[in-house]
Amino acid sequence: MSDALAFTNEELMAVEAARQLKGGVVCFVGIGLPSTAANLARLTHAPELVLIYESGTIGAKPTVLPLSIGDGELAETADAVVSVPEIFAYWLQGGRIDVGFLGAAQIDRFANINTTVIGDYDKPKTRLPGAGGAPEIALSAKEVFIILRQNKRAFVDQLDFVTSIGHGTGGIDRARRGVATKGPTRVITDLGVLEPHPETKELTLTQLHPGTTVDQVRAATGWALKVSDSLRMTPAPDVPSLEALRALKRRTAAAHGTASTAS
Amino acid sequence: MSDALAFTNEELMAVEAARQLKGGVVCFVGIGLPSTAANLARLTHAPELVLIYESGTIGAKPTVLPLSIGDGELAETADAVVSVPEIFAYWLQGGRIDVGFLGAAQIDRFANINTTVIGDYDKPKTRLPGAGGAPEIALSAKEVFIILRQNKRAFVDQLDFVTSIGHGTGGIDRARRGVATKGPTRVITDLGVLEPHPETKELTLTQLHPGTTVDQVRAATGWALKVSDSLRMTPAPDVPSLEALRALKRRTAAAHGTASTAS
Amino acid sequence: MAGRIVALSEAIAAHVRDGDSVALEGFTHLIPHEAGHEIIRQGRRGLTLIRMTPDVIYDQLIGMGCAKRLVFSWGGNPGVGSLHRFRDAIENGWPAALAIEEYSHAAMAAAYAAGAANLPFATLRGFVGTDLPTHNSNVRSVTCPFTGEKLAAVPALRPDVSIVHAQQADRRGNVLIWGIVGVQKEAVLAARRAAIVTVEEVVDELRPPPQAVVIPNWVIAAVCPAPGGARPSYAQGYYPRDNAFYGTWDGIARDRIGFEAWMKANVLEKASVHGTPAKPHV
Amino acid sequence: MAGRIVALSEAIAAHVRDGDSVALEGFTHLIPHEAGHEIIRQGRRGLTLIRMTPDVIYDQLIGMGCAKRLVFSWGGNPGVGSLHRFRDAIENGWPAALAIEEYSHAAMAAAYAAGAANLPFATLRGFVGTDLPTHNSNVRSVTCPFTGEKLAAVPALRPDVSIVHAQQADRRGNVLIWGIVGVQKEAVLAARRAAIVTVEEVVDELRPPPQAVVIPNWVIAAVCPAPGGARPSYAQGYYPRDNAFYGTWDGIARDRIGFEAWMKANVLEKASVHGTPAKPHV
Repeated sequence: MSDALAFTNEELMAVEAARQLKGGVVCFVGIGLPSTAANLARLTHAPELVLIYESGTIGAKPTVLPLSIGDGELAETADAVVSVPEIFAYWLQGGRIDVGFLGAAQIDRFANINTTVIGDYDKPKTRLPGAGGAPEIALSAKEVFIILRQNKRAFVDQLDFVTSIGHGTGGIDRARRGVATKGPTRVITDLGVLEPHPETKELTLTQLHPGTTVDQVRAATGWALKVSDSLRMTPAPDVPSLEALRALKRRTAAAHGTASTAS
Repeated sequence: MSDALAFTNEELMAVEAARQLKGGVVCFVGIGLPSTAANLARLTHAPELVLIYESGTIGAKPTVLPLSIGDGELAETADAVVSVPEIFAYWLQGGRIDVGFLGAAQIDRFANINTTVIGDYDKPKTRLPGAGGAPEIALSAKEVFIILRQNKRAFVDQLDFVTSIGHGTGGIDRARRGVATKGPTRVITDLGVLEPHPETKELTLTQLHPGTTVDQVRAATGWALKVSDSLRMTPAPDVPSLEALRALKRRTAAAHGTASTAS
Repeated sequence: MAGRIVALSEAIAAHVRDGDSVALEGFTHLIPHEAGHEIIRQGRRGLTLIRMTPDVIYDQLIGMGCAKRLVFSWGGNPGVGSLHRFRDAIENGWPAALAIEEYSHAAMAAAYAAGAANLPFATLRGFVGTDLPTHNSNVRSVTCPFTGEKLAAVPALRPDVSIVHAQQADRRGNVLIWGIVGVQKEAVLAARRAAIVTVEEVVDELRPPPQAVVIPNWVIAAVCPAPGGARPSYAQGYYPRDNAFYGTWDGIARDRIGFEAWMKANVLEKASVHGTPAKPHV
Repeated sequence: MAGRIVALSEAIAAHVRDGDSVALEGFTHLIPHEAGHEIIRQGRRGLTLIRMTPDVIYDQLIGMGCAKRLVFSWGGNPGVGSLHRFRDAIENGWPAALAIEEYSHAAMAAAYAAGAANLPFATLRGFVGTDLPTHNSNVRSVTCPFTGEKLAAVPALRPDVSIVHAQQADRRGNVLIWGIVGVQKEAVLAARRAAIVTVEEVVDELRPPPQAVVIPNWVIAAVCPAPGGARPSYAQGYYPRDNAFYGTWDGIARDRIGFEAWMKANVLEKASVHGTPAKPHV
């Protein structure tokens, strides 16, 4: 790890996720980690990135991270504000979203997601918030990026509940169900990046963050994790990105009068 | 006929139609005769009348009669302007319209309407403009008023085409088709007023304009017209209404730079 | 009667009945907190509460025992975490069992739109591969009569009463909402019996800013002045979101006794006064 | 490429092909006349023309032989009477036979909304008791999976190309429409291949007035300056409706030879110039 500018894996995760969002892409953004990464991309290499929040803001350009999906600054800086029924019908289902950017509580080897419940649905161990926009983002966005911290509670062999489909049971299952979009193409964590195998669609470690070992990633995964033959090393965050991320977090904390919980 | 202020049957028709629109009623207004009557009502006894045009203007308060269903003054004076899909889905189909006010090219004894074609559909004698908003106004407005000039070309024994349902084949036919609204409750013409019989739903002459005879009305009707036992005489237009109507037409002609064709 | 300007306490007394289905909408922005508090103060019971994003105000309604059923698509404390009263009701049945009917946002938004349009159901491309239909028999399907494609169908939402908060009404009761407009217009139009709108202020004339929503008075049963009535949510042009309170709520709601004490002091013992409603927190 | 500002002649040449389905929308207001004239000048043939209210511009397109099929819900000269070229095509097959696919306004509006939402069909309470379904096999039904109610269904409208006229675009090609907004946003979003927007002017910054519609540049293939491009229709804030011309058109269109002479002089022999398009009438 370079000492020029030390960074945390948390920061690396945000920078690496931001790197994947190219200029001009239309991104439907979940709150929290996806929103951090997407705004970082917009504030650095991808000023033309179009951010859409499910609250109905199209082309939002917040200067601080929103704490809720409907913060006032999203509307104030948007190119257009539409109703919630319209954002889901005309814009998401309408097929206009290039990248749906999701977080998750649990994920399985086929990138199916659970944000609903831990334990039994009717007698839950932990009740999570639920679906929100995710089930249809997972279907209608042309592709899906997922960002979450990697550990065995999150990366599980068997989901307690499938909230949003990834690659279903793998292989061509998604297409077999009549879904034409690509689904999850990339899972970015604080340890590395996982991508679905081209054929089996099983998530495979394709990229390792500096300072992390494959064994550490395996230990944080609830199934026997496959590792790509051509495993790459994630480049360290470039200095401008890291500085932009830290400035964004500082502005956010100052504006919200609290340490940001949204990242 | 009083000589205090002479009037034409055309004027009487407009004033009589306006009289039926009470304050606070929400009226979905067709262009032409319905629009003339509805605006006259709004400008005289019913200032609280809510006029909705299918162009998406809610609570329009034009000072001159619109020539088209989407004149600029409708938007400028409206309480709200919405899209055309919304006006039909949320406002008409939503069940918010008290009175749908329609014109017609042909009408039959059960107040079914043709505005589509004279002669055969595929080899028409005269091609008329078509349905517009009428088929669903006829279904979703709580009741329907119809206004048209009475003659044998218009009041026919058999429609060439049913564009919009009135009472169908009469009796409970409308309800039998699953339609819960009242349908046409009143047909106002330049000769009198016809109302559906409470049971058979056949249009019956219930009101005769001054200076007109029952025989004249019969001669202008393409079926054996029934006449109510309690036939009333239409009151002559009151002077303020007549003056308001003439002023409205003068303003309209001056504004549009042409004799109004919309009445 | 339509659009009549009345005190909030009157409007809730007149329109919200025990056992009703009630939707309080507002997507992060303009959440009708004060109206929710008035429902709590008036002690309504057995409500079916409908809301896309049940958050603090629904945590309060549930914790105070007003609800028997919740229809929703995302239940949490935005930016903070769980709703402890909601979880206590679901996980432990306290203070009463809470049945849930769970959708996705896309489905609920479409269901409100269908309700506003007086259709019995909404169609969407949705729910493929999720377990939600297993637990919600109201997620069904419909087949396109042209392509044969099978799509998801959900019943239209038709709350007995819908309640939203807006920035302004004019003296005739026409309502103006700007900023994030959410699903409020649809909720108002989908109401089967009555729509109630609380407002920051009543003004002589509405001057809609860009991309605002205007709702005419004749589709609204009651307009109720309630300045600050969205706090701790925000009202664009009036006051910002009280982000700190959402964090504070996490601590208050974590504990049954602390919760009840807070509600007593900050909601039950504050009467809503027409024009100067109680502020439940500062 | 999205939202690129180009000359109208270029946009039509690039996007509108023989045999396409093309929707020119604008509900009385902002009718894209100049774009229609450019299609005529470029001699497109075999078009399926889609429009809720075919009026003068479609009379011209039909009379000049561009169309083989018309999808519509009300065809007339508003406030005047018949469209003579439309009638001549339907009644006498001149200059070419014209197939028609006829709906009601409610159905077409719902079909555009379904197209924008990428649904294959639209559902409405409609068509009960009318003869329209007898002549249009695309008016079908769908059964509510909750109530068993039978409702009308029509296929979504997905034109190959949609064309609308707007008051303004900014230099990035974002579009602003105000006044009566009609079905324009839905038409743009329903386009399968390209949406073209002609505008009164390109401005540095859009300042949306109340109840305006903003369409972001990335759903638009081409933005084309066309000042006066809606005449004889109107553009709120720019120029009024030329009511007299609609009356005049009745006389021009009544007669095939007079019609052709007028089109030659006023459309064919006027080239569209980027920024200073021909005015086909004065």
